[in-house]
Amino acid sequence: MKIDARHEKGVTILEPRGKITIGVGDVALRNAVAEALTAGASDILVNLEHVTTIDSSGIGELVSAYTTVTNRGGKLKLEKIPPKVSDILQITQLIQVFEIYDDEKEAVDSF
Amino acid sequence: MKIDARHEKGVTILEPRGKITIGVGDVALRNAVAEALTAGASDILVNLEHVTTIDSSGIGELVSAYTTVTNRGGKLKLEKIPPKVSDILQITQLIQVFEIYDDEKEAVDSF
Amino acid sequence: MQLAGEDSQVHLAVGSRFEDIELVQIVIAESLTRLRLDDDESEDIALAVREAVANAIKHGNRENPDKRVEVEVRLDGVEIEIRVTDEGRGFNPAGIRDPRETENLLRPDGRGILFMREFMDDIDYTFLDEGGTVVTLRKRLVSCSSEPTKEEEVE
Amino acid sequence: MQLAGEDSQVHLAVGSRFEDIELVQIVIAESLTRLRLDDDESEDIALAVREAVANAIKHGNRENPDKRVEVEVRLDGVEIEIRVTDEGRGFNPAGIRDPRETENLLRPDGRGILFMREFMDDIDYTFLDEGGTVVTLRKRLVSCSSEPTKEEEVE
Ligand SMILES: Nc1ncnc2c1ncn2[C@@H]1O[C@H](COP(=O)(O)OP(=O)(O)O)[C@@H](O)[C@H]1O
Ligand SMILES: Nc1ncnc2c1ncn2[C@@H]1O[C@H](COP(=O)(O)OP(=O)(O)O)[C@@H](O)[C@H]1O
Repeated sequence: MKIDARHEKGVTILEPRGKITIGVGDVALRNAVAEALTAGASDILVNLEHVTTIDSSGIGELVSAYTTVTNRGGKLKLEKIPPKVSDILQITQLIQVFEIYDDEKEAVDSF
Repeated sequence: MKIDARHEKGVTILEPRGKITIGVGDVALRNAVAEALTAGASDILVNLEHVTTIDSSGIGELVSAYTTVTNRGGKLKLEKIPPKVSDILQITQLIQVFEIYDDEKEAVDSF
Repeated sequence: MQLAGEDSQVHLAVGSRFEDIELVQIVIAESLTRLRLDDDESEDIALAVREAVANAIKHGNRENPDKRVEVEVRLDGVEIEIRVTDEGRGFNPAGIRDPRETENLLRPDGRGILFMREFMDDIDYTFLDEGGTVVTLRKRLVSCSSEPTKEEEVE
Repeated sequence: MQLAGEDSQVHLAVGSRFEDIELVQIVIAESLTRLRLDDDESEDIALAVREAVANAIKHGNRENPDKRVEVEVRLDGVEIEIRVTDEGRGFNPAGIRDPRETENLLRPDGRGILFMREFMDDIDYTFLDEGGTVVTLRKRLVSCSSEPTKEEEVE
């Protein structure tokens, strides 16, 4: 699990790669979000394009990140979710919670 | 396990790839040698360059092939043996049995 | 309906560290490879097993590395059954809250059992008298044919 | 000399088909990955286990797929011990001929135990009263340090 961060018009884009799963990827995601917040980010876009597996712990970390960012007055949105992640967001009904984009420009402009 | 066969100056060169191990690769090697003999080959050079693993069954098949070819008046030699195969031929003292070459031209000319 | 040639049982016991989940995943993946399931079906099974083993480690064995998690995989031509056993004190499945209820949506946890239910046909909990929880996951296999096709036989 | 953080035990039981050897190999490889052994050391161990499991399937269980082969892997910071158990009737290890003798050199078989001996530090046979052969393979690990280096800790 490796998470790249880049910036686009004031939005911090986090790009996890590989597995966001219990014990490894979930912690990495938490740390990446915490780091972004410490660096002053308030608008965060998580690109899930390169995520191969996500489990309930990984989904839990996404939810926690969402809550943390929202409570601080920022926004956390998702982009480019693979079909399996989409299924999981449907199943968990988190599809109602997250704003999700396919197009990055559109996503960035929405903040 | 996949075995290519080619011909060079009357010598049949067999090139197993992958594992020559019990239940799969050993059978493939036996079949490839049998096919070469049926096709009239008498001089066979086995290129071990692309063999990743060989176990005692695989070594056993090499020995059987050697015996079969020799009994029919042909020759079976080896070329390009990886370090691990070399260790194993030392350990088993089969290094005394097989003629082994690094250079293919030299190997082919030796028949 | 069991075809002798396809029957297979694998039993694996590991410690209770999260890295042990990866070992289980690898064994599951290798076992499923033989069945030639489509990727989607294999992924679903692997994910359900991941959740079951994570719960066994986290809630059952409370991450005590000396406690064991056992995983049994039974395959026949038509169904896969995976049993995951821990050494914990169990819980009341009826007491589990639905993570899809509005008031639970923003909780970070509580979705593992939902995943198992959704990705398998059937899940079932048993609590052992001597202590320990067994969760049994079952799935009928649609994409794997129980008999090889002509083409495969030739191969 | 056991370091708690490095202790690990894995137990695997499979059927008696040659393809089950690959499952064992995958579990061994994954277990060894955690130890960061050098490739050569890992290959040696994997090859010895391959021979032990092949013998269990071939000679012990006579390829009866309903008979089980059990593989136990015990790791501590300094040694790996692998035990392979079959359900067969055993044999007399003292009666095994040396495959390196001139008269045996051209035999196609009889080299598995030699491989185990050469690639491990120590191998040992036990025959169970209730039937079954256990071969225990041991190797002291040289390339893996039992404590992470400074650099690894930082990672
Ligand atoms: N093997 C188990 N042993 C004990 N309790 C368990 C076990 N599996 C699940 N539970 C209980 O069920 C609850 C819900 O589990 P789950 O849906 O997987 O979500 P989570 O693990 O995120 O809490 C857990 O919080 C735990 O209390
Ligand atoms: N697990 C076992 N159960 C019964 N007999 C065994 C077992 N392992 C080895 N043997 C006996 O020892 C002999 C030598 O084994 P080995 O050196 O591995 O060579 P190979 O398997 O090629 O014969 C075998 O032929 C068999 O008679």
